[in-house]
Amino acid sequence: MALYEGIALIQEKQAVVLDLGTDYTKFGFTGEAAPRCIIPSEYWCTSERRFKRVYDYNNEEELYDNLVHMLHLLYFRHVLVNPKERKVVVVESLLSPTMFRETLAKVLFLHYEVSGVMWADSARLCALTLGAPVALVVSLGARDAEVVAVVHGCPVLQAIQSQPLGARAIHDELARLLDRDNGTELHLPDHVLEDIKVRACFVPGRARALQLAGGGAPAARAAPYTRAERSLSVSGAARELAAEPLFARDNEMASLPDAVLQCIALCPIDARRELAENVLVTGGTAALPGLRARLAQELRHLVTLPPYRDRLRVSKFKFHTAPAHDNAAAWVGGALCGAADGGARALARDAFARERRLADWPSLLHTTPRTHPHWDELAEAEPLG
Amino acid sequence: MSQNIKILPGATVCEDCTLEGDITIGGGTVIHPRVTIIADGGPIIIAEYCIIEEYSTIIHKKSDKQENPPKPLFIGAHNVFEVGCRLESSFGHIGESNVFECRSFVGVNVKIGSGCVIGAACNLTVTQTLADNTVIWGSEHHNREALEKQPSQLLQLDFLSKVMPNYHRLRKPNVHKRLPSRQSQEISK
Amino acid sequence: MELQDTYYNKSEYVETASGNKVSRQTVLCGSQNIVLHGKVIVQSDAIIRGDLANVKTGRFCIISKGSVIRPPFKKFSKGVAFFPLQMGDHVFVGENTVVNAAVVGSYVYIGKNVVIGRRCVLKDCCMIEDNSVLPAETVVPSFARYSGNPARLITTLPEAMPDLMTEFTKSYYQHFLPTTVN
Amino acid sequence: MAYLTQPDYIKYVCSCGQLKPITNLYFCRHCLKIRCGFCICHEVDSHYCANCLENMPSSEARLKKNRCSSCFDCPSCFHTLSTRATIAQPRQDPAAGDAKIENKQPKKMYYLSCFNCRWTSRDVGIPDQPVASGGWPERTNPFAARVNQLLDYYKAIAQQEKQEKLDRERKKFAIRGKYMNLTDKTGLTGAMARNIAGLASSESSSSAIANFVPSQASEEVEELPEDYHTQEVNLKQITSMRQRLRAAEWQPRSAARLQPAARALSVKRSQRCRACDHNLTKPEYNPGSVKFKIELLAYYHVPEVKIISYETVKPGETTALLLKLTNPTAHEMQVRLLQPQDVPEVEEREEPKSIEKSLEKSLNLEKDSSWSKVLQRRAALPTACAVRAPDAALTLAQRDDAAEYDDDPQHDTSDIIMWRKSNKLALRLQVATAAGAAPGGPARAALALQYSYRNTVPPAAAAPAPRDHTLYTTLVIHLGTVAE
Repeated sequence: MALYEGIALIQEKQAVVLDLGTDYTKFGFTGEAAPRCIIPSEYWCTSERRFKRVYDYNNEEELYDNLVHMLHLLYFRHVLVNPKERKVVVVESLLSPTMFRETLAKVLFLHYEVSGVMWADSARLCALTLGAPVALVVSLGARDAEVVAVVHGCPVLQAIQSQPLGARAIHDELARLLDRDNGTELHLPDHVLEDIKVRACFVPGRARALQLAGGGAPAARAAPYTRAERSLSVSGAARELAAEPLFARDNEMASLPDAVLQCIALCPIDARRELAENVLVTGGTAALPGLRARLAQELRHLVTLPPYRDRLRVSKFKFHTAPAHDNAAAWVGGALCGAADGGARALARDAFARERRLADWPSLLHTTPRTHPHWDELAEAEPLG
Repeated sequence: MSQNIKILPGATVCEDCTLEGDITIGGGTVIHPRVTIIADGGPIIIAEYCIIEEYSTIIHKKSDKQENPPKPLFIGAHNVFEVGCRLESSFGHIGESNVFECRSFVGVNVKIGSGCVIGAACNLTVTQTLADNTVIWGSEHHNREALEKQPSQLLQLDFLSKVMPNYHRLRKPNVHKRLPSRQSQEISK
Repeated sequence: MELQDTYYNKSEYVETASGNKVSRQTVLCGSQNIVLHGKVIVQSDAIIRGDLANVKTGRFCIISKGSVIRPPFKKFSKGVAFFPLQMGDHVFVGENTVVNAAVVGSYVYIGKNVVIGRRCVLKDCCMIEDNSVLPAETVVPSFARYSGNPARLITTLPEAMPDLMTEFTKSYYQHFLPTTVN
Repeated sequence: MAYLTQPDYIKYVCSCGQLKPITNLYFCRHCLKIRCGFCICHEVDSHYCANCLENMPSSEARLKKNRCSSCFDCPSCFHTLSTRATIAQPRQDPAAGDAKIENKQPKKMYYLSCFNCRWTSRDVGIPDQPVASGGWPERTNPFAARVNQLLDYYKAIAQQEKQEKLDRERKKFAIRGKYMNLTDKTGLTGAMARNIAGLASSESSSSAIANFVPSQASEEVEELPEDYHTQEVNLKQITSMRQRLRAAEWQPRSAARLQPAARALSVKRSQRCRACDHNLTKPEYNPGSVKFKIELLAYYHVPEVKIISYETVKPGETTALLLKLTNPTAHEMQVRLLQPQDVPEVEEREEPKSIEKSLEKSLNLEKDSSWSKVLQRRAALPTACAVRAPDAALTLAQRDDAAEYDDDPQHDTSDIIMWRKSNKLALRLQVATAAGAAPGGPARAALALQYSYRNTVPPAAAAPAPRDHTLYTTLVIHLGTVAE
């Protein structure tokens, strides 16, 4: 039996793993240790004669077109395989909008005729790269920071935290600081801000951040930065403080460490200590030098303050290192997941053609147990097709 | 304007060029046709073994705070000015072994060291100083530091100075003693 | 949109027996080394450096104003050699463009203000957009549309590119007319 | 060519509802419909390297991860690297002292160099190679070992789980959780979760499971050095995002760790009509060739319409429009201008299906109609401007390559035909613009064409299909903006 299975696995075309991020798309084959390509989520739009971002859409039709073009680019320019009759593992956020998922499903199944799609949430995939039973996944994306507790392969849905504390928040702050320090409105485009962030910025430790806030610390070294249209100086403050919005606390307790602690607080009481001792910080923004260390310091400090001091009683925080680069951890999880069961769990095309609906956790249709009396009532009310 | 063009022996200067003002062209330098060199704000001294290709323009612009006597624009040895490049630098000194690639532009406020490469179609207008061995390329003006100076074009110069006289009318060298080229070496050191 | 007529001063242009129309305001160095294969237009202030090495163009090529066609050199351990520059049929070279390529295939469109670096190879049916820069030794494959500095593949060209270029260069030639007055 | 340098003045309506210039459209001779890149199926035909133009068999390409074995890209600016030769002086190494007697022959050594940004393989300390073709050091993914461990582990679990399931079925003992939970939906099942949890796993026979060590969390987090903020920053030494992502497996932060990257291959694509599965284009195998084995382009089959000139459109007025029609086929063509609403619905004329066809369709149910319903869109046709189409059949001669040398166009006496030249025809038309057209908005007019088309596909032996067809196409003409 096992041998037979093996042959079947070989004959099955190697599936692809798609992680369509807001800024960057990761794409490659299952079973490999790194994506084949990490490219900006944009394509050359011939009619508008510019690069168009996949996430710039006003309606479903536009999104459909964006996705078709983006996938064309990925399949035919980067991984060079036929999409037809090949399975796909889609890495998505648990909070991915339904319209986006459904449109992506349509594009994959109907436009590219893939044979199956396996929908997997990024938090659990990140946990998969660790092999640890419990993990608190802090993923810092382009737009949002999401904190999801994964306990024994199951995300704790009621504890999910999401705050707009991703790369965008840093870019905005960086732009503000640069404008301030150069004395003009620079209107730097996004890719320039990203470049400055990536090459010059870092996150100072908590002690230094406090000193800086108190005004009693010498500024960091400035870095000259010359571009085609202007030359500007990236001041020490801009280098150090760009990521501060992630840690800025206010009454709403919406900072990144707060989100982490609140997530733990909302989890079952017996899992809390485990979670605090199994933190995984991933996402492209996590690669900012010093960010992890700062988060650790902030967590250790905050947990000693109310309200967390009384509610959590967590003393230790331990951190994992994923066997992948920060921006590709979820993708590697997808590659593992897709390779492990050979795509047996994927949603097949004929199933989708029949149902025309994706399973989703907020949908009662998919979370109501089959034996629940509602089903009978529903069947009586209107027979489902 | 005083026309005072000094061409040293060994230089190959095509006749189909616009040379205006006080210009000195060092030995071994090759100037292709349709080159424009205008010494408006002071003399231009081009050291030896430079290549100046078609449609390149070197202008020493008059500036408001003109010194008296006007400071010369000195262009070091082994510089290559490729087709259609423009140089307006007024810093008085360009190092040696630089490459100004096709259609590049170096504005008045740019100071250039030695061994630099100004990439094709790069417009350097922003005030800046290029350290030695800086390479600039692309519309975004990416830059990096090269490991070593750009290799010299002596072999190409050799070929050009042999071939060009067969096809072009040339301006005759009119200075027969070597100009103090030691000065160039001192500055570049 | 149909191409509009382009008029030229009759006294400025020389028309050869094979239909080449060459402006008198050009610099054709080493003209014995330049072969224009017929119905080629060379507009004013273009420079073709036949003195460095042979330059050959195919039929229906258009060399626009101010462009420089220049055979590339390569350094060897024993010296420098300039390579002949070959251009196929139905090639358009835009204004103020510098072509240092080794080979330009047929049905190639090169926009204006473009720099084609030394020893580039442009295969048949490709397009370099305006203001692009191809670094030295780039190979541009067929049906590729390059743009930017440094130029990158941005998209592909329609399969009918040979016909489109043929039509374009032919109608350009047909619409390139001497001014009727004088 | 004007198609590539100008905006698209004339767009045709594809059978899927998209508006595209004629150069981007295909014509399926079997369905007799216009198709576009959006509604056809693309397939990878052959792999080749766009730099050295060598073909690579797809099996080899898969093995080499779609990378060329001889070409490298610059890790700094992504331009192709060139191999350069130098003569290495046999160095007298004083430290080596009495080392072996080297042959004093100068040796040719090779290194890689970028002509764009002047990066060389020496910049990052890669030693020169004695052979031109490579031997460049290959790096492995630093995470590969761990990822493989994880892979073995999860595969073993999946295997075990399958075995358990079989066992369970054999025992006719269906334990199905009361609640279908998330783990069921997307991958991890109970058994897997149990294993991860370290709960009593049913006799783990596999060594991969037994020997697996989960990732260990640590309290230590790598901190920046205390004096990080006072350290000198040289942005030239830090890689940009694009440079990092180009080497997705390594993502170096320091420019000193950039390595030449093997060049990614390109593919030639063939395209296929989705409705009938016939090829629309199929390129030749040779990477340098620009020829096609199959090339069913709309440009070769559908009458081409071009604007010669037009008057600026004004609200409530009638303006002139000069169009040129070209017959690209080798047969005479009858063309009639229509209003778009006069085009008969094509869908209604569903041809009677052959038994095999319908059988085939019933076999793969999900294939035939599902996609088209999603892709099918109605093109929004403009109504503000209308082309006054005279009701006259126009005859377009067939394409004749020899005729192009007849230079003088024949001037027709007809009031709408301006001139006629071989397979081309210039028309003088009127555009009526509604009084309510918003000034400053785009002036667009729709026009439909009815044309006769002779199908040259050898008909199937069984059913002698009619060779002459009457086809319709709709196009949208862009006439700048509406004037004040």
